[in-house]
Amino acid sequence: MLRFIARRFLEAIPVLFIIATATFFMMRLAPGGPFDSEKQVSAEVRARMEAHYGLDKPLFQQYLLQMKHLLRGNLGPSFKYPGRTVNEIIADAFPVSLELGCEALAVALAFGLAAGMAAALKQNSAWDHVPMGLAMIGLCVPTFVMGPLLISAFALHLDWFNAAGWFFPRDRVLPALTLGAYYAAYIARLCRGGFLEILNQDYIRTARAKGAGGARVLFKHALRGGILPVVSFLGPAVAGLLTGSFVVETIFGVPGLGRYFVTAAFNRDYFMVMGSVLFYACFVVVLNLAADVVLVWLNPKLRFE
Amino acid sequence: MADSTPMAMVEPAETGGGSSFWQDAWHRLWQNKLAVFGLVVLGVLAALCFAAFLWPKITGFSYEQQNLALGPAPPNRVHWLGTDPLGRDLLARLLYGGGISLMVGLCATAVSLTIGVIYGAIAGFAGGKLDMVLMRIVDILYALPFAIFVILLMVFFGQNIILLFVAIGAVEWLTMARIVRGQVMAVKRQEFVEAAHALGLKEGRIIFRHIVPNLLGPIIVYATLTVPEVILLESFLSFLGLGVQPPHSSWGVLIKEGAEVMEEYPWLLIYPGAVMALTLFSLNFLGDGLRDALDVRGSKD
Amino acid sequence: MINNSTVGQNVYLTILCLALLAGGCGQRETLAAIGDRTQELRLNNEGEPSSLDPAVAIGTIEHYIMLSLYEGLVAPDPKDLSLRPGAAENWEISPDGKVYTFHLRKNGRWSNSEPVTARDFVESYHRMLMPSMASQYSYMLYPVKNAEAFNLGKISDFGQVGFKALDDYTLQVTLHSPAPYLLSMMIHDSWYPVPTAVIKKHGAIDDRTNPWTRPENFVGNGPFVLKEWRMNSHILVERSPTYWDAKNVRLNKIYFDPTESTDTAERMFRSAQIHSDPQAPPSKVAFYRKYKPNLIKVYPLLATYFYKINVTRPPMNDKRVRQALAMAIDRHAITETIMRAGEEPAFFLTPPNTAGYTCQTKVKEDVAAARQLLADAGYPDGKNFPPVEVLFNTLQSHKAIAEAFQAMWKKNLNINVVLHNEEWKVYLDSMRHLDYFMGRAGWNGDYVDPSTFLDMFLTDSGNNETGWSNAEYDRLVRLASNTGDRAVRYDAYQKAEAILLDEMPIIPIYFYTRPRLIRPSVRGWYPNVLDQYDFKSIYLVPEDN
Amino acid sequence: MPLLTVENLSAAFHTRNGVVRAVQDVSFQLERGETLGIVGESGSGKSVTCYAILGLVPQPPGRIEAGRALFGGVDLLACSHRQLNRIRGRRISMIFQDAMTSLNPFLRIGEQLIEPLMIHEKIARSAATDRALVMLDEAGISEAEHRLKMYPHEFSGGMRQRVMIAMALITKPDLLIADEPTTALDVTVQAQILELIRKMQNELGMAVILVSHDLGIVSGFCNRVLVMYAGRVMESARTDDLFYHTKHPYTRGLRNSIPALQMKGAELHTIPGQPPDPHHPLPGCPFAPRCAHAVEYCAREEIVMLEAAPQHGTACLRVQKENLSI
Repeated sequence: MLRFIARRFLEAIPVLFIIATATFFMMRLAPGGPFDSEKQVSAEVRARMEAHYGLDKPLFQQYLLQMKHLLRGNLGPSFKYPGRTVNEIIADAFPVSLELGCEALAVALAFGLAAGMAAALKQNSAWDHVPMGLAMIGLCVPTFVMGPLLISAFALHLDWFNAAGWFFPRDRVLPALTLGAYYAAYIARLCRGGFLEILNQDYIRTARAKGAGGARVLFKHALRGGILPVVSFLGPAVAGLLTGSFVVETIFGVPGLGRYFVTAAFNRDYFMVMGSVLFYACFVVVLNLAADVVLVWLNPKLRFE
Repeated sequence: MADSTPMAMVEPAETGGGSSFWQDAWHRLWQNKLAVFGLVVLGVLAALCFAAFLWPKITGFSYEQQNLALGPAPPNRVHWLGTDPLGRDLLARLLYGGGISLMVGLCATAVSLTIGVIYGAIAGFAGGKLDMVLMRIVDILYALPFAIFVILLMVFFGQNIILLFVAIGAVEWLTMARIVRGQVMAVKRQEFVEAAHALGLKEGRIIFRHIVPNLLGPIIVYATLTVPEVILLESFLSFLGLGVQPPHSSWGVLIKEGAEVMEEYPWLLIYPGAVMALTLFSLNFLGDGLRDALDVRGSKD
Repeated sequence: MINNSTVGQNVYLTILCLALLAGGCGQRETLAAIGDRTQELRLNNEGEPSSLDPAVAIGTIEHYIMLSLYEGLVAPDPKDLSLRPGAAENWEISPDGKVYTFHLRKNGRWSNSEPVTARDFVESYHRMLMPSMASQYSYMLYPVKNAEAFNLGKISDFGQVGFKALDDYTLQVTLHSPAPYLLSMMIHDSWYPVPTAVIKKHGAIDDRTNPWTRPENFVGNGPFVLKEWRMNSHILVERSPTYWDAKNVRLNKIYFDPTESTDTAERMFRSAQIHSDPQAPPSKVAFYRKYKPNLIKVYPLLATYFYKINVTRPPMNDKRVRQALAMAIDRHAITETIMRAGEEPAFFLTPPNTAGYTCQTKVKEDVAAARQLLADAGYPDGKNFPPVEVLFNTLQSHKAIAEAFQAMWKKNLNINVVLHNEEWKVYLDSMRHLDYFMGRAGWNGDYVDPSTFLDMFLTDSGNNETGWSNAEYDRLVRLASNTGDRAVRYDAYQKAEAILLDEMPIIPIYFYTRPRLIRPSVRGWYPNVLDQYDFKSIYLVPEDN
Repeated sequence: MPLLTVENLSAAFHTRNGVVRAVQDVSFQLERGETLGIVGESGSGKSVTCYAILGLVPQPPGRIEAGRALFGGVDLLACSHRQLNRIRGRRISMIFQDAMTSLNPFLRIGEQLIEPLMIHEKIARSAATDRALVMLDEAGISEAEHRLKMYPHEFSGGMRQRVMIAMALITKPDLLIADEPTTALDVTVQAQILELIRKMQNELGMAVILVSHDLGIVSGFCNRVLVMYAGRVMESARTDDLFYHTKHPYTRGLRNSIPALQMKGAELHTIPGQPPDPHHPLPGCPFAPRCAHAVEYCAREEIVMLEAAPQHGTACLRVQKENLSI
């Protein structure tokens, strides 16, 4: 298994390299530059700012230069926030997103798995229809509606929480619920499907014949097979969760990393885009690897290959 | 495999083709009341949207006819679902926008589904180097900045409805491919696949006649999950300038705009949201029904 | 970097709070109410500042914070924007209007207790104008003799530039020609002094990324001093004990909240987490004005919303087409049914009564005349009118206005225009490269003078973006900016703006207003067209009940 | 008192396409140590009968419509889940036809093997493992210690069935229900597995219900045989009586289909026709359409089990009415 993981990390090198290269050229091809604003700066000032950041060099030279910096782990300065490096901004914002992501993930897994398993066990009963109906609603209520609705109810009317901000532990609740709700719904659906598949298997009958109770059947015999689709989904989903969500961070004023994935691109903050994309890519690589490891661990028929 | 289970289990390969299989499936689908309900609702919605497309004045108002003096009016006898801040009839806009949303939702989902299933099935089945390369490509596509990708699409190809599908298809199939691959890897070790190998069947046949039908459950679940995602994604693309252009509309855009004024003019969010929820529920019922009808391994309910 | 135990702890606490969800938490004292007691102002500032260095910062977000951190030579009176002494106690202007002599306060102090001297000002302006600094607003100093030449690298001896420290407390500024609006320009960020000695301690003086504005390094001469700066979370400034007028500063702290989303900010305001939010969401303005009039103040800004027309592209190259388009729209319908925040329809470019200047020429709204003009241009009843596009950056209100115009032009002129939205930077790029027919634009005056609007359409102005060029217009505007005689200036501006409104490279639409949400506990705050705060005069009084 | 008494068991499946009466009015008794065979073709209801006893009929769609199954004074069909779980796997064990799908592919053999012990006897994991080793050894699996760590897919078909048997018997049950234990195996392995079951039966003194479609296997193994067709019991008798004093035409058909009993070179005997469509039951004797002896009232009158000789029941109307000799 260690060899498998080591090999996957080796494979990640070309992956990250291709991502960095593609991102570099995509950014430079996109119209508009980091120093465009509604009030035009003079050509001289623009030229000098570009020189300051080395944007006046030939494109390929810039590319080589940036690759050199990236190899050293130096993501470069931010154009939008002069005086801050991309490394610094990520180091600042990521812990916040990580925390919110973990909380949202906990919400999503707790609600999603419970609802999905209950629905599968008691198929076509109220235990199935009610959570699944809620899940369907959760799926068609987008985050930008869910967030304001929760704030309206729990912050503005009931006054249990602040309407936005990220200062006190209680400020975590609504963003975590909002962010987790969609994933909870998704997981519930996948989980139900997965468990239905497994609960019809012969070996579940064997377990029952052995006198195993409901909980034992569910957790010991069905769980591993039933959550396979959830695990496949969780790889990229967790990468998205932990690196933050633009919408949730905007609605709740969370100083996380997610906003940069969108604003950096809109600001044409080249180095920030590169930094955030690579950071996210590392997450995707690691979490997809983790998902694959878990898949193999869950399913002994798969060998690390 | 119990001999006495009333509907005997049959290997998928044996019934995978042939008209009787499809007739049976259709028959089973037709027996499922919820699935029929879903089908009917979707059909009616699609017909209404299509009619609104052909005759924009079907509701008495066109989607672009403004009444600035009226402004945002709550539902009333003239405007059944009320009007937006420009005094445009919401029902007309919903129906007219439904065309594009349904098309995007269903077609883009179908496209990403097809790509995702084929791609994931090949990767999962082939394993080894090919699988490695294919899945690393997925990793790469996951990480690239989507907004920039869309902007570049428009810069190079102009504004074009086809691009909408390209842009959506480019992202939506990735997760599908991963899920399918995971399932294929699990299923391909099962004995019936090994038996198919032993029979000397071609690999392509094994994948698509033996393995894929076994993945119907997760695939259909995922497909129904993708539709609302795609419909909402379209509003993001509209933000970037791809997607529908004003004064045209789409459900995604209506919901996004409705969300901004949900406290002042709640009907502008509620009705588009309700229509989308209705679509989603119908799709879901239909999806479940389809899965059961096509599921060759027997009863699920 | 990542404190795992904190993350774990917070996850745990959150679960606890989730459990509390069922039980409820009861009434709490709001942050605004706490602030009222402790003189801590909480203000939404609409975004994360890019920098707090006056030579680097470019926008209003940065400006509002810097207002509290620095003090320029002169300061605007918040009631009417008239100028009063700032770091300079008084000043003299030579009879020819070219030499300004500022006498600095003897008790001016930086927050590190060093005195604020005339040399500090000279070095700050030197830094501002260094080509290597690449400061975007260096042009605000261009009225000063040789400032432009130095900034563009044509001369390298700063001694030739018109800034001179006559002694520690006397600063002399020499202009190349009289500029009666110089003092009003001086309230701009680019005229703030910076602690050059401190800056050098933290890196190169002309390094844009110099970390001297971090809270731990920061030194300023304003009434407040930077204490905390957490990106996208908050900026906290505290009363500066070294400020010369510290005893008259009543606020203890100001929290600047970087909430960009107007909806989020409004919710924070509604739940009394903040004292003021500068921009109520458009859809809520009418509701506040009707039901909560004591929580909203709507006042005009020095800003105009208009469409630019690319005059190089047919059919927009025909003046009659441009006039027809400008005459066939109903501006009142836009302000009254779409914007609804008390905006005034604009029939000319410069907002009325800008430093006493109001344009006398007006765009007429006349559908019959518009149809005639269009017919004269070869498109009777809109026949054969080619499809033209309206370009706007993606925003709900831009879209609504464009949709309304689209319908009006269809109805009044029987022409079809296509609407096209683009992401912000793409839109800027299209505008800059004249890759558009008609494009939405907005302009905020930097200072209170017609020049800040009318300079825009000089042939060589970077902000022209219409391809329009008129020699007589250029001559009139140049004439106006080089004379000290107000009557001559305003007469020239009247003539220039009349040309602009006849040639119609732009369609004025409305003058912006500021729908500010503000709690009644905030006292000593006054609305003004530049929306300047005077943090020295603001104080808080707990609300009754 | 008999070990197990099943009375008037009826079970049905409510499906989309209608109600299927899978088992109707089945009754039998089983003494301690006795071996009962249940024989019938696919769909005859023999497996459902066994599942019903252990509460393994999936509900819904299945439903136990009537009947009792008394085991040690407990009605297995009516008792609580908790009670049922105390009996299943401890006093009644079951092995299934397809050992591959019946073993959990996600769990190690050892884990599954000791599970009945962990559930029913409060013993330490190590003690349970020791018992599992002994059991595997007895089930004829060598290198047991090594095997415990393996997964089902690493075993051959026969080995898996041995594991199933070891797993079923590890708690020394009073009754083993073997549902077609050898159908998926090749002939030599079949014999070994049956031998193993017999050996274990002798050691533990348990009763066995052997379900099979192969009358030959059943007759070589069982004391008594129950013949089922279309969800009903057709004939029930001691093995010898069943063979030598057959009292139902269907049993006779089955007997004649046993290849080993037929002359070499003779054409293989089969019963003409197809079993009835379970969705559309016909009135009268379900076997009537295929029966060479059927007369008019066979397709009309309801059948019931009656004793035609001591301890020998038949459902054939003609045997009952006319004492027809088959």
